[in-house]
Amino acid sequence: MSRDVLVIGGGIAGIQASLDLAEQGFTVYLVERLPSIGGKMAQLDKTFPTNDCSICIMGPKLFEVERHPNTQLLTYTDVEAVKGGAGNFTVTVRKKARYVDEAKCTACGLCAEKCPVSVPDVFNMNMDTRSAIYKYFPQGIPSVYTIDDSVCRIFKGKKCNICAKICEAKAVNYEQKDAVFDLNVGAIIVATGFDVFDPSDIKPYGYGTIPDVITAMEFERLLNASGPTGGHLERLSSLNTKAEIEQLEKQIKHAKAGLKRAEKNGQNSDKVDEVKKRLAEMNESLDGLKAKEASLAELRDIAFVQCVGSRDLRYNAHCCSYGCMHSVKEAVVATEHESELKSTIFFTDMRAYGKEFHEYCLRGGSEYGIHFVRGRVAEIAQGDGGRPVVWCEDMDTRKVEQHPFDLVVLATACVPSQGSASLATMLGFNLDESGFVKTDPNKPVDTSVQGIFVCGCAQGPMDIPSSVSLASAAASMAVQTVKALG
Amino acid sequence: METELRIGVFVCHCGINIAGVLDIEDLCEYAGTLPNVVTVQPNLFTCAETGTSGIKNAVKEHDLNRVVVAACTPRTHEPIFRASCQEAGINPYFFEMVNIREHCSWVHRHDREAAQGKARDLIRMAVARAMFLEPIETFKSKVEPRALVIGAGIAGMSSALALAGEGFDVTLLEKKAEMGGLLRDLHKVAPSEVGAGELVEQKVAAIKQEGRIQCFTSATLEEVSGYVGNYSATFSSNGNTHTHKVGAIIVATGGAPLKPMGLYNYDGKRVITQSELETKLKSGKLDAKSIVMIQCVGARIPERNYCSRICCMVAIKNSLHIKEIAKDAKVFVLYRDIQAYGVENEALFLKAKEAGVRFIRYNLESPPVVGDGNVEIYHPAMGKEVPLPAELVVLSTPIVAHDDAESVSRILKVPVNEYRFFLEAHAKLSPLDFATNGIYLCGNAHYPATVREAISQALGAASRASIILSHDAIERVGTVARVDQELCSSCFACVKVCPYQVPHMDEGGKAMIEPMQCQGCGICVAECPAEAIQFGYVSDAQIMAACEALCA
Amino acid sequence: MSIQDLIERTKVSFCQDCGVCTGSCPVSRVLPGFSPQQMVGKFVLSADLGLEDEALSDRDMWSCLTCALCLQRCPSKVEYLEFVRAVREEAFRTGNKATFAHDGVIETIVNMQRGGLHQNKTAWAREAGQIAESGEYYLFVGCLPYFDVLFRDMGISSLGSASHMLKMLNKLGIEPVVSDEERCCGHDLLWSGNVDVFKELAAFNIEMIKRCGSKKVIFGCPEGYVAFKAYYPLYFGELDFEVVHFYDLVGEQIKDGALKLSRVEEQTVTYHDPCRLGRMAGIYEAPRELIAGMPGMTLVEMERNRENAVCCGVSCWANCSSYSKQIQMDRLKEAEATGADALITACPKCKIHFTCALSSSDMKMEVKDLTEVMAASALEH
Amino acid sequence: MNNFEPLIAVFSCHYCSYAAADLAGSSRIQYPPNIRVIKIPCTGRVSVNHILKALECGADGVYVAGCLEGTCHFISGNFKAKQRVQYAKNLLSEINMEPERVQMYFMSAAEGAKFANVAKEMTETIRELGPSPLGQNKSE
Amino acid sequence: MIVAERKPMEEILSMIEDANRILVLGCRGCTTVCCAGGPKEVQELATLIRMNRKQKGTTVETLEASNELQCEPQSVGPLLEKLADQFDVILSMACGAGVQTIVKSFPDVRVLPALNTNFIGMAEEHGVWTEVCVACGDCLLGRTAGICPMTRCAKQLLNGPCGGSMKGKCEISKDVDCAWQLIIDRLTRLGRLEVLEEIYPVKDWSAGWHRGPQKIVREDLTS
Repeated sequence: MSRDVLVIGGGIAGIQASLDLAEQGFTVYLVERLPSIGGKMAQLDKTFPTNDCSICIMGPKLFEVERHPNTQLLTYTDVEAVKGGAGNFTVTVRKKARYVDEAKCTACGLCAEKCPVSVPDVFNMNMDTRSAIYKYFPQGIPSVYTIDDSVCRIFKGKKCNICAKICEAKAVNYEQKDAVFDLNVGAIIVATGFDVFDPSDIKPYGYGTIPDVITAMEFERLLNASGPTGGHLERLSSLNTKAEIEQLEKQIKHAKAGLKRAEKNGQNSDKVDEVKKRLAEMNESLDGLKAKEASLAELRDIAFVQCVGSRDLRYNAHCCSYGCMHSVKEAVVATEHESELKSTIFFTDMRAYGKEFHEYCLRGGSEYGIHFVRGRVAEIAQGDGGRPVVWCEDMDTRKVEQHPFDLVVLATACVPSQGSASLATMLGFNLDESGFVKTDPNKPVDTSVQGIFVCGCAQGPMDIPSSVSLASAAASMAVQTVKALG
Repeated sequence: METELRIGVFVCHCGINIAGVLDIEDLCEYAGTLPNVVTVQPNLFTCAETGTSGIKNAVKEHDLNRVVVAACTPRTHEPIFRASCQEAGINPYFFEMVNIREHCSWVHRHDREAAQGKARDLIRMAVARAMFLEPIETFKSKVEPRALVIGAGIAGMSSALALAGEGFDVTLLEKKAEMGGLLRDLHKVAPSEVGAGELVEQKVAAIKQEGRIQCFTSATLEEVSGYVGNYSATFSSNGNTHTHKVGAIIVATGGAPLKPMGLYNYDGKRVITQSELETKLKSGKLDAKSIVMIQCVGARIPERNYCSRICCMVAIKNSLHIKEIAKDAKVFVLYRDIQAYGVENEALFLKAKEAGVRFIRYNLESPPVVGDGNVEIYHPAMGKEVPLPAELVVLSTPIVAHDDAESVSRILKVPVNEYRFFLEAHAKLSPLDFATNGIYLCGNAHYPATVREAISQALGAASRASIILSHDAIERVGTVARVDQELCSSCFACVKVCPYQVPHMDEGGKAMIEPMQCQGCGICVAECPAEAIQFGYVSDAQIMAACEALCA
Repeated sequence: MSIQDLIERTKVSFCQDCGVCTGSCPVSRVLPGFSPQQMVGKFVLSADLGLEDEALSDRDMWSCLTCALCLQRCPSKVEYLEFVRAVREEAFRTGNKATFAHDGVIETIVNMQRGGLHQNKTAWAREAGQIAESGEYYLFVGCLPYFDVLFRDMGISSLGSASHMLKMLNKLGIEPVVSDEERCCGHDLLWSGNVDVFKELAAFNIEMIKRCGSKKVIFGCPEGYVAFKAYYPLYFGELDFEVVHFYDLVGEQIKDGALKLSRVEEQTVTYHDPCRLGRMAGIYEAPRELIAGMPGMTLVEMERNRENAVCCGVSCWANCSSYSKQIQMDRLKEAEATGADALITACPKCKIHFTCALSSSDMKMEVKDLTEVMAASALEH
Repeated sequence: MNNFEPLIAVFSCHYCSYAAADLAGSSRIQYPPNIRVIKIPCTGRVSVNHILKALECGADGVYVAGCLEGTCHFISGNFKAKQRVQYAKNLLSEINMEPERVQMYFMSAAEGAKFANVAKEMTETIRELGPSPLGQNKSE
Repeated sequence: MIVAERKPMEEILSMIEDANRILVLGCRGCTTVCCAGGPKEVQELATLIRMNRKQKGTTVETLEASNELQCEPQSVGPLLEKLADQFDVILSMACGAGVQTIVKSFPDVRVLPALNTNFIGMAEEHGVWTEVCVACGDCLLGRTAGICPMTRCAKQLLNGPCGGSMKGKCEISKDVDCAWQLIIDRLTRLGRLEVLEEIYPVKDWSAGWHRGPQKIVREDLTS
C-alpha cells in the first residue's frame, strides 16, 4: 500500500498535477522521457490571449517542482512495466544514462561549446543544431547536460573525450549505466501530452518540398528570442541559403589556406591550378547564393492555414481546439516583431470559444490588421522564385483565389503522443476513437482503470488553462484514491 | 545594541567559467579591503559540498553575521546558500549574492579588464548592501480545515464532494431552495446521454450521505472577513444567520442562459430558447416537424462580444434528440462558426450531420429573419434568401453572469470582468485561482462551461483549496511590506496602488497590510509619500547603499 | 433510390462548407460560378425543401469533369464522384442530359453497339501480331479503332497504341484473345447518366469474355480498366476473370527480366497522370517506373503530379468548351515549364485532348502515348 | 570624449529582465561591460529617489528593466515603474540634465538577446551624451 | 485637505543660490497626503539640490526632515530647534501656513517656501486632486445639494445657471461641468428641487478672504 503518486509526463499538466499533490504533502514521482521537463509549452513563444511569454510564466513552475521537497524528478526516464492496482501499484522505470552526473554538472555549457558533433536540434524543430552533449533547452530543468549516445563519437567507437577532459566539475562519465528500479505508488496520473501532426502526408500542401511552408510549432521557434534566429523573423528559405553561404565560405577559406600552403611548399603547378579552379567555382556559386539571398525580399506576407490534418476524416476527425487561437496569436506576435507585416488566416470555423478569445480575434483584426479569410486552403503551389502560393475559395465571396505569400504556417493537428498506445496497453486503460485516453464525460479525469487518472492533452486536445484545470482535477482524484486505499 | 558587522565573502571560480575570464585572486584581495569584511575565500565550486561546508565553517570560525557569495545567478543558487547560512546559525536573509558569471564572465569574455572592474564593482555593491540586510522570519497562521463552497450547481456540488472525499469539512451554500442549479431544467447531458436530472439527483444523494458536507439552501452570503486559511463567512439561510470559520472558499455561483427579449420574435411559444426546448424534450411535448435553430443570439455581437462556448454543442445535442424522437423532422441549425472543439464535440457534430441535421452558415451582416411559419435565411450556395419551414424556432442564447456576481465579488473582494464573469489570477496558469490567496473559482461563474468542463474545474478548484486545507498552519516567509503606523499619514496611496487590494485602513485610521496576503512586490513601498512602509527584504537603505557603492 | 437516400449515401451533408473542393477544382478555377460545394449545397437544400425537380435540372452537374480531385481532398470524405454519377443517373431519367462534343458522334457509336452491329475490330490485330480466339488472356481494345478513324486527321493513331500493346504481349509469349464481338465498356454512358445502356453493354462484355474462356483481361485504356474493375462488380457482383492493367503486367515482366527496354533517343519527358488511372485506380508509380526504366529517358515531374495531377479538361466527350481548352493549355504550360520535350500520358483520351489543344497553339511540346513510347524501347532489337 | 566608458545602473526585476540577463549569459551573448545590475523583486519597487540616488552617486545613466507590458508578474509593477521613470526624466529636465540618462525598458525572460541589445543601446546613448556632470568621469 | 505642488526647480534654486547649508523640511500633514511635501518629496528635493550644486562643481549641505504638522508650532521638536540655527535656509515643503509657522518659530533664520499652496481639494483618484472649496466662510452646501457653486461655478453664481451652460457643460471649457447643472440634477434625484424656490438672504461675502485676515477665537479653549 502506498500514498505516493506517480505522474507520467513533465509538461505543464504533469507539473501542475505534481505541484498540487506535493503541496498537499504527498510524495510525487514525476517521470519525463526527455532530458528536461517543460513539454510543449516550453517550446511556445507566447500564449494567447494575454500574449504572456510562455517560458517566463512557466519557468518559475519548473523551478518550483524541482525544488519541492515532496517531488522527485525522474527525467530522461521511461516507464517500463506496471503491476498491481489502485492503492498499490508497482511501477518499473528505467532512468536512462545521461553519461553526466546530475549532482556534479553545473550546466556551465563548456562541454557543448567544445563538442565536435553537430546534429539537428529537436527542441528548435530541427531548424538549428546542437551538439552531442546538450541541454534540451536553455531554461531546462534539471539544469544539467546529457550525452546523446546515438550521435556521440565515443559511443560510435570513435576517438574523442573532449567533454570529459574539459569538464572541471568532473561530471562526464561515459561508463554510466541505465538505472532500472521500482516505484511503489497508490495512484498514477497520465499526463503524456500530445504530438504535432506531420503535415507531409498532405501532399497538396507541399510541406517538405516548398521550403517556406512550415508548421505552427516551427514558426513558434522562429518567433522565439532563444530560437534559431534569435527571434528575428526570417523565412526558412533565406535561413537555408544563409547556412549554405556560411558553409561555402568556410570551404573557401579552407581552400585558400590550402592554396597558400601549396604555393609556399612549391607543389607542382597542376595541383595548384586545380585548387585555383575549384576555388573559382566555389566563388562563383557563392556569388550565386548571395544574389539569391539578396533577391529574397523582406518577410512581409504570412499565411496561416487552419485545420491541417484536423477536422479531416482522412487524417483526424477531431478539432485541435487551440489551432485558431494559436494562429491568431502567432499573427499578432509576428506583427509585434515587424509592424509592416501582413497576416492572413485561412480558417474553416473560427473557434475562439474561450474567455477573451473572441475579443482577441477582433482585436487581431482591428489593431494588428490580420486578414481573416473563411475557407480552407485547397493547395499550396510554388510560384515565382519558389514563393508559396495559396489556393482557396473565399467562402464569403465564393470566389476561388490564389495569393502568393512569403511564408505559410500550417496549424497542424493535435495527435496522441507517440507512446500513448503502448502506455495504454501497459497500464490497461482504454483509448477513444482518436487515440486519446478515454474518459467518462461526467468523470473527466478517470481512466477505465481505477487509480489511474489522466490530464492535459493526453485526454484530448485542449489549451493550457484547460490542461492546468484538469491537472488539478487529476490531483484531487489521486488524493481521494490514496486517502481511501493507499 | 549594535552588533559589529562581520562579513564573509566567498568567490567562486565555477571551474573556468568565471576564473577563465576573471582574476579570482585579485577579486578576493579587493573584497578583503572592503569595510566590515573579515574573511574572503575562493572556491572552485561554491555550490559543491566543499563550498557550502566552507561557508558554514567560516561562519563559525570568523563569527560571521553576513555572507556574500560572488558566483552565478541567485535565481538558481540563492536557495542553496541561504540554506547554508541557516544551517550555520545565521538568518538566511543575511545573505547577498553577486552574479559574476551570467552577468559578467560569460558576457564580457573579450574585455577582461573591464570585466574585472565590473566584478569588483558588483562585489563592492553587494557588500555595501549586505550591511543593511535585515533578518526575515517566517510566520505561521492557523488553518481552519473547512471550505466554503458558494453555489450548489454541478460545479459546486462536485467541488464539495471532492473536498469531502479528500477529508475536509464543507459548507455548501445554494441560493435556491434546492441544489442542482442549471441542470435542474435540462433534458440530457451530452455526450454521456445521462439525464440531467438524474445526474443532479446522484450528486444530491451523495452530498446528503456525506457527513462532512453541510448544505444550506435559500442561502445568501452576507459578509466575509479574514484571509487565507482563516476566513469568517456570515450567511443567512431560511431566515437564520450563520457564521462559519473556513480556510478556503470556492466560488461556483454559475450563470444563466440569456432570455432573448426582443430578439428574433422571441415569445416563449413558437420562438423559444434552447433551455425551453429541453424542458419540452424532457416532458415529451415536442411535436413540431420542422425546427430551425439560430446560433449566437445575443452573443458575439458588439454589445456582448464574447462567444459563450457551449451553445453550439447544446444545439447539436438537442437536434440529435429531436431526430431520435422523430427521424423525419427537419432540423436546420443556422450558425456563424460551429464551436465543436476537441474529440467528443466534433464527433457529436458529425453524428448530427449523419442523422440528417442540416447546418447552414449565416453572416452577422445578413442574419436570419423569423417569419410566420418559416425562417428566411440567405443561403450561400443558392445565392439568395430562402425560406426554411419552421414550426418551431429555437434560439441559442449565451450563458450570462448572474446578477449576484457583483455582490459576491464585493463581499469577497475578488474581481469580475466586463461581462461580470469572475476574473482568475492568471488566464493561463492559474485558471482556478483568484489573485487573492485562498479563494478559487470554477464552472459558469468563471466562463460558460460544458458539464465535463464544469466538473473538471470543480475537481481542480477542490485540489487548489486542499493545498491550503491540508496544512495545520500556513507558513509564510516575511518578505512582505509592513506599515509603520506611527509614520502613516493615512493618504490611501498604498490602498490605491496595490495590485492585490491588500492594504486597508484599520480602525485607528492608519494603513495596515496583512502579511498573509501581501505578495511582496514593493509597489506600495515605493509609492508611500510618508515613507511609512517598510520592506526589509529589499529596503530603501539597501538600494541606496548599492547606489552609493556604484563608484569606488 | 430517393433523393434523400442519395444524399445520405454519398455523405454530401457532411460538407463542412470549407471550400477545399472548389479551391481544388480545375473547372472552378476557369469557370467562375462553378463549385462542387455549391452544387452539393444547392442540391441538398432543394431536396430538403421538396424541390427535387429543381435539384435535378441543375446544369452544373454536367460541368463536372469527374476528375476526383475534390473527392481526394475533401476533409469530410464527401463522395463527390458517386454523387455526380448518381445525380446524373437521376437527371438523365428526367431528361436533363449532357451536351456532347463532336456532335455526339461518339455517343452515337456507343449506342449503336447495343444492337447486333457487326464490327471488324480484329483486322488491325491480325496485321500487327498473333491473336487467339480463346485463351487465358483477353486484350480489351475498347474504342481505339473508332478513335483511330475519328482523330486520324489530327495525326493521332490510336490503333498504333493497340498494335504495339499486342506486339509486346506477343514478345512475352502471350497471344491474347481480341474479339470482334467486344462492345464498348460503357464508361462514358455510366458517367452521362445512361446507366441502363451501360448495364446492357457490360452484361454483354462479361458474357462474351466468359465465352472466350479468358481469366485475365488486359487493358491499356484507364477508363475501360476502371469501368471493369470498379463498376462492373457494382452491378454484376464479383467477376470470374481478373482485370489487369497492361503497365502492371509489363512492369512485372520487366522486373523478371522477361522483357528488356533498350536505349532510346536521349530526351527529357514529363508524365501526366490520367484521372482514371491515377486517383481512381491508384496507379501512379507503374508508368513512372516504365519511363524511368528506358535508358536515355529522363523523367521530370510537373508541379501537380500524382494525387495532385489535373484533369485533361474533358470527360466522356461531354461539355468540351473554352474552359476545357484553358485547363489543357495550363497543363501544357506546366509541362513546358519542366523543360521536358514531351508530355507522356497513359490514356488515349488525354492524348487526344492535349493534341487538340496543342494544335491551336505554337507550343513546341509533343504529346505521346506511353505504350507507343515504350514500344520503341521494347520492340527495337 | 567619445571613448569614455559610461557607468550605468540597471534596476532589474527578478521575474523577467534579470532572467533575460541570465539567459544572455548562458547564451554567451556579449555586451558592453558598462552596466551594473541591482536586482529588485519587481520594477514597481523602484522609486524616483532610487533613480536620483544612482545618478547623484555617479552613474552616467540609469535604466529600469521590467517585464513586457501587460505581463508583469505583479500585475502592474512595470506600469508604475514606467510612470516613475517618466517623472524622473521630468525632474532631470528641471535641473538641466539630459532626461535621456534615465530610461525604461521592457523585456521578457526569454529575451536574452534583447537584454544585451538594451545594454548596448543604453551604453551608446550615454556615450553620445557624454559623462554625467555628477559622475566620476567628468574631469577626464 | 490643502493641496499644493512643488515650485519649479528653477525658482527654488534661485531662491537658495547663496545658501550652503539647507534644511529641507517636510510636513506629514496635508502636503504628504497630496504628495507634494512629505518625506519622499523632501528626499527628492534635497537630492535634486545636491545634484544641481554638484553639476556646478560646488557643494551644499542638506538635511532632510519632516515634522508632524508644520502649521502647529508645537510640532517643532527640540531636535529641530537645536539644528535649525545651523542652517542658512530652511526650505519648507508645507503649505503657506506651515511656512509661516516656521518663520514664527525661527525669527533669525531665512525660511523659504518650496511649494505653491494651490487650493482646498479632494483626491479624485490616486494622483488627481480637484478644488472643491474656496473657504468663503459662509457655507452654502446645505442648499446646493452638497455641490459648491462658489468653487465650481466660474461666475460664482448662487441662483442658477447662466446662459453659458450648454448640455451640462460650462462655457469656459467643454471639460468643465456646469455646477448648476450638477446641483439641479442632484436635487432632482433627491426629490428636493423645491429648495431652489426658497428665498435666502444675501450671502455674507465678508466672511471670506476678501475682507482681510481672519481669526477665530474659542474662548473655552484659550488659556
